[in-house]
Amino acid sequence: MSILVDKHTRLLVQGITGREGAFHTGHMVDYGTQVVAGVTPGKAGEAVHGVPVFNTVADAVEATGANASVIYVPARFTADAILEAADAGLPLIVTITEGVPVHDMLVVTNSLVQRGITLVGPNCPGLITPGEAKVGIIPGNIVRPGPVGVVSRSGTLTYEVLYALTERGIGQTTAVGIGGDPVQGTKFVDVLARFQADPATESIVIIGEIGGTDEEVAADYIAQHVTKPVVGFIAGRTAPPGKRMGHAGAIISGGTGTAAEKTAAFERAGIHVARHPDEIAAIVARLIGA
Amino acid sequence: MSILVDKHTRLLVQGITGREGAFHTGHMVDYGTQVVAGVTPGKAGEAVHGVPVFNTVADAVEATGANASVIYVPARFTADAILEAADAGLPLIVTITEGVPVHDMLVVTNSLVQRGITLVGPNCPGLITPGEAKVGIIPGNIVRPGPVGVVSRSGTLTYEVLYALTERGIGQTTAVGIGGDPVQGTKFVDVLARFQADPATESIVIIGEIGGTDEEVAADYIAQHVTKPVVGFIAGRTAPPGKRMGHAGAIISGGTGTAAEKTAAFERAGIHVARHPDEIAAIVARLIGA
Amino acid sequence: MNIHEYQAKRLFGRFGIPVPAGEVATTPAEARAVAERIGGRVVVKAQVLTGGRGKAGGVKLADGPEAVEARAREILGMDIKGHTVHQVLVDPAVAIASEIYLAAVLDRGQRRTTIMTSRQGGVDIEEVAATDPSAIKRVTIDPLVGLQPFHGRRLAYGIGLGGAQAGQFGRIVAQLYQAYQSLDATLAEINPLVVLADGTLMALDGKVNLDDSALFRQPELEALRDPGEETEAERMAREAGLNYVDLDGSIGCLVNGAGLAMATMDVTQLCGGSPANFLDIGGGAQADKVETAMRIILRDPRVKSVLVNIFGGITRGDEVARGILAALGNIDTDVPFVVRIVGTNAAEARAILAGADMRTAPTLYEAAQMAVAAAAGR
Amino acid sequence: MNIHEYQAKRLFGRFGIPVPAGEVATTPAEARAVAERIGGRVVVKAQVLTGGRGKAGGVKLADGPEAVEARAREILGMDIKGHTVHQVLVDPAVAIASEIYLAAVLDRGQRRTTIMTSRQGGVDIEEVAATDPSAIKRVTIDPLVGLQPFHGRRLAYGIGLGGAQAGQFGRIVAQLYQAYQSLDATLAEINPLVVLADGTLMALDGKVNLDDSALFRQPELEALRDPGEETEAERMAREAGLNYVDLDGSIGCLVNGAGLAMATMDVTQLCGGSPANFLDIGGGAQADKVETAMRIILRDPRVKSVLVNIFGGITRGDEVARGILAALGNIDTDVPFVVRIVGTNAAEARAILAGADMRTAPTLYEAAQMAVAAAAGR
Repeated sequence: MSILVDKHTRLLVQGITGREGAFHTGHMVDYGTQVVAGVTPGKAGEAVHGVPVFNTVADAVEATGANASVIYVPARFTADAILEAADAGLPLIVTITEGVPVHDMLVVTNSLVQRGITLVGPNCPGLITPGEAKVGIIPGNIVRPGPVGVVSRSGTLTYEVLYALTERGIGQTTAVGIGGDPVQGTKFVDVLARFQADPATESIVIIGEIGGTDEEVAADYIAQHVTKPVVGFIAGRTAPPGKRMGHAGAIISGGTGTAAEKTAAFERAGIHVARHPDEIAAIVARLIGA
Repeated sequence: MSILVDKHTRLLVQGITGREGAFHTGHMVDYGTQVVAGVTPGKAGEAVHGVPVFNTVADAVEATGANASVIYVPARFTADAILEAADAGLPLIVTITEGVPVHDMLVVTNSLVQRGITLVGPNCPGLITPGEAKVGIIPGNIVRPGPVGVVSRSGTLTYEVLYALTERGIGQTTAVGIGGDPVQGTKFVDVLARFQADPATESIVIIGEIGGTDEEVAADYIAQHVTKPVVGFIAGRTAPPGKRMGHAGAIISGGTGTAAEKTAAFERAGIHVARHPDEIAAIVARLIGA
Repeated sequence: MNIHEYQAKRLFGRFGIPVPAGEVATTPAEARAVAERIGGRVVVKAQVLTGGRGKAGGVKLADGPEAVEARAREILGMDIKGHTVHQVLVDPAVAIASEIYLAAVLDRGQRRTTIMTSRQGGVDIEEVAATDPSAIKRVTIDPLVGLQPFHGRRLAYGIGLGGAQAGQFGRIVAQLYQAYQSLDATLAEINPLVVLADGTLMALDGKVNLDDSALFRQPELEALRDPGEETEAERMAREAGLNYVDLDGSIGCLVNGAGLAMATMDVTQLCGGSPANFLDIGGGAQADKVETAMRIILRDPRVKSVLVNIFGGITRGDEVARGILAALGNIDTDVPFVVRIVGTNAAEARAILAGADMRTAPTLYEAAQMAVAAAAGR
Repeated sequence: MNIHEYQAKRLFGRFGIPVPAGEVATTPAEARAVAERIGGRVVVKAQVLTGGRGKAGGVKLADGPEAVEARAREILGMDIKGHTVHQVLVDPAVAIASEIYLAAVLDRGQRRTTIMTSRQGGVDIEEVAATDPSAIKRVTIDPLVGLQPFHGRRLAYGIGLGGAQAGQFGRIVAQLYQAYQSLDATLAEINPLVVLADGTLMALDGKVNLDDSALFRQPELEALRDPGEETEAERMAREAGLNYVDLDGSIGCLVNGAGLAMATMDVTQLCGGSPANFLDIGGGAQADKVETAMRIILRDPRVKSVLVNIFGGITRGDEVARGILAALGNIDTDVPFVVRIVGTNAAEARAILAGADMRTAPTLYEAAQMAVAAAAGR
């Protein structure tokens, strides 16, 4: 079992002929993901790693029955790409692109939420269901099937945790990078609800960072709705206020969004908080007796 | 029983200190409607027919627990008034005002539909549940409680039918004027679904007119979902194409929206179609054995 | 409100859509002057608010000032489907490779805007819809999100455009939607949008329907109203705040409420007559409005009888009856009136009118029969 | 990106918000000239991108050109919380009846914009929120529908305004939201919005945070960036496309990925050290980027050791290791490096780096301990 994507996912790649899109399409295909179509306006008829290219998402969906999209187009075209995917009826849209304007995302996320469409990202590594489907850029060689659900605002920090889990022989149901932007399509609670409902997920790893209050909201949610053991980590304890730490959303502003607040909220919710990333896999191993 | 409004409705009047608002507030109060609050910006503290006036809908709702609003403000302020009522959490908003720009209503209706808020109108006479509540301008003295649900795009033509039914001793559950504009908050099918679900409604009268295709959509809906006898009438058989017949929505354009098409759709759906308005009450009387 | 082709194209041009550099003329001499300024071959186009002017001979090519003046003389004053041509548009003639249809139109049922396009431009879209519906490509615009670039791409690729042409088409789609929104239009149509010899696109004809309810915030557009396209009766009614439409029958109709007014016309026809007009006097008794309404009806010499149909609601029937009598007191006419008042205080109303020697009837159907009979006797 | 008060007010003014007719000066003489042009009593305000300048003596009233020049001389060059004052704003002084707080701010959690106001202007809103939360009135704007007039009314009546003042306040709310939207801001704040003696409102101070991700479509705003507010290292990093933030510790950090970079800083502190910087080199090996990153770190004399923490994902660890070695070949330094590479081909990477006489560690925790120890020894 898994959440959001699996071996039945019929994936479409928007921006497939671009450098990033083509590169990661190769990796997704190699991983065994069913990549059924790509879209680049004006390039219909071409193929990338054997995947046929269409001019529009609507054409691609009509021809291939795609049911999810992953987006690698440049930031200034991303809102349009997401809305095109939504308009074509795709229920899952994963947006890797970093640097999408916040006001674009305000419109896009509100519209998609109202239509019941799941958007993951932007500015995220995507998601992977080990052994079934890789949608985005999470390395396929650092995961394996197993009982742990992983959700994170980070990229490489998540890879580290996945790698450490896998090294210990602990696999994952699905790993979801929700992205480091201030306005995200999918929040921690959306993923936590799915992991809680997924019978194959036995425990959950949640990796937060400074900025915003989504970790606090997630902690409340976990306290009330999640019965599975949860291991957490918050990055940015040493980050100064008012400075953007790489991710557009990783900023302490007006005295809120600090790692201390978030860690305290995690602890109050009964989450097993790791002091440093190396501890995460060890705590998981202890909890699930692996 | 009834639909949408009844004796528990706690009504708020937007534009209560205006000429129309004050006049009809008097009639609504006299009818026995629970008119709990009025709103006119800058006139908080005043009273109209004993109804306290507030500056904002939010203030009025907080102070009085109003759960429906009727709007009499001028057309250029109507979209703002509807959105204010929606923002204050009112689940039913009835807009009497005529002449609201179509592009305003495109935004307003789409937003309200997504939020699950019922908007009746604009450019409508409102609705009345005989003996319980009158919300709008339908005369209270031409209705009586009984088993017939009435829905119409017209005003006085509906009054005629209500009057004729009442004269024959046939009462009504609720009468709803959905209004004559091209973009409406509530469509025929929305009201038909409620009448079908209302156990007290034994038969339904539907009064359409030229323009648009809502009568055809209603006919399809009736054929598929409505088991109660329906009597219908379409106004505008003699209307020329391309001319607006009073109502902004009553126009035959591009060869569609004709009375002939609509009447045919009604007949195909098994609706008892009256040749002229005087026949409507007679057919209802025959159908329900009154 | 509809506006003329030349007005529509001028507005489109303001939003960046390429349009011909033509000008409007009201006399053959003016048309000649425009043609001299433009130079080369031109097209002279009748400006009337109706379709089918091409078939009616209202659009003609002309080469040289003499020819332009002659063609303009032929077209000006022409009657096209009841509309007299008062203006011609003189546009430079262009070499057309192919014609596209493109329009933004209000979709009432979906509460959205639909943008439609087809490679079969230059003909009515209804005709294409009837004969080759698959040739029409559509996108639906969510008013809460607005037009996006992908809408333009879907339409462009959908009708087989590509490359730079698809790009220009997408920009024109965006500009047309922008115009449609900004102008409070319910229809903004380019037909044809032509492909020129060099592959670029140009709007050769334009049609815009404006939302009457939004004219209060579009004062510049209100000024585009063509008074020549309105009958004198329609103008009087508009200025008095009455809803009135001229028809060509013999039974004048005076009614309160638009739906009831249509129903009154319909019953008139059902009884063998034909309505002379649609007229909704609106709510309330308002003797002055009733009087204006009567004057408008009676100035039509074809009117042989008048059918007054009033529903007394919150306004009492007797008040309405007194309003009618007061109005009639100021008008000198021998056209017979049939008055039917129902609703609140209808009996009192009938008594008042009976005393004034007016025919009254208890039902609309009976009233219509009486009005038709009265007209037939004249 | 943050901009200065004078820039924010200039932008606000463009959207119709009333602002003082002041000007910015970089020298005492310029300040005097501005004051002479304005006439009367003025206020001289330090322009620095930090709060609390009033308490630090960075805002002074002055009457007459002599006094203005003197005050400007005092303020220019002043250090306020680590920011040097390079510019002063000279504004006409106004008689203030009361002060209001007003701001449009991104609400990340709700994915909406909140507009907040309070009668307790002139102080930090966080302070009001802590001491008297009921004094703050809020409305939430649906980005799909936008600000409506009722939002302004709710806020105006909510803080007790009425009449013409409520009307002006509502217009300013609309103008502020318009500015916030048009400028791609995540915060647009007026504090204080003052009530003048005649009852009208004026924005006396302004603060705007701009969305860095939207600067590509706001070229005019990009030009407002104050180079004086950036350290040399931060400028170099920005130009090289690196995410870098100056800190004041002694352990340089070079990491791929923002979350991992923060975690690396945190572990450094956990091990008793203190990070000298945040630095995310992004994805891929890119030897040139690694080299620039190293140069930026090493130009800080406080740096006593460097902790390199790389996760090899799709990019192989051995490639990253070679990139690091290549970069180090071009840099002359004796600062000790501790390198920890994990993930794909990490073993090969460690072998490569071991051959180059670099300390390596298998875990982040151990690497941080080694880096802290290495720094302590210098």
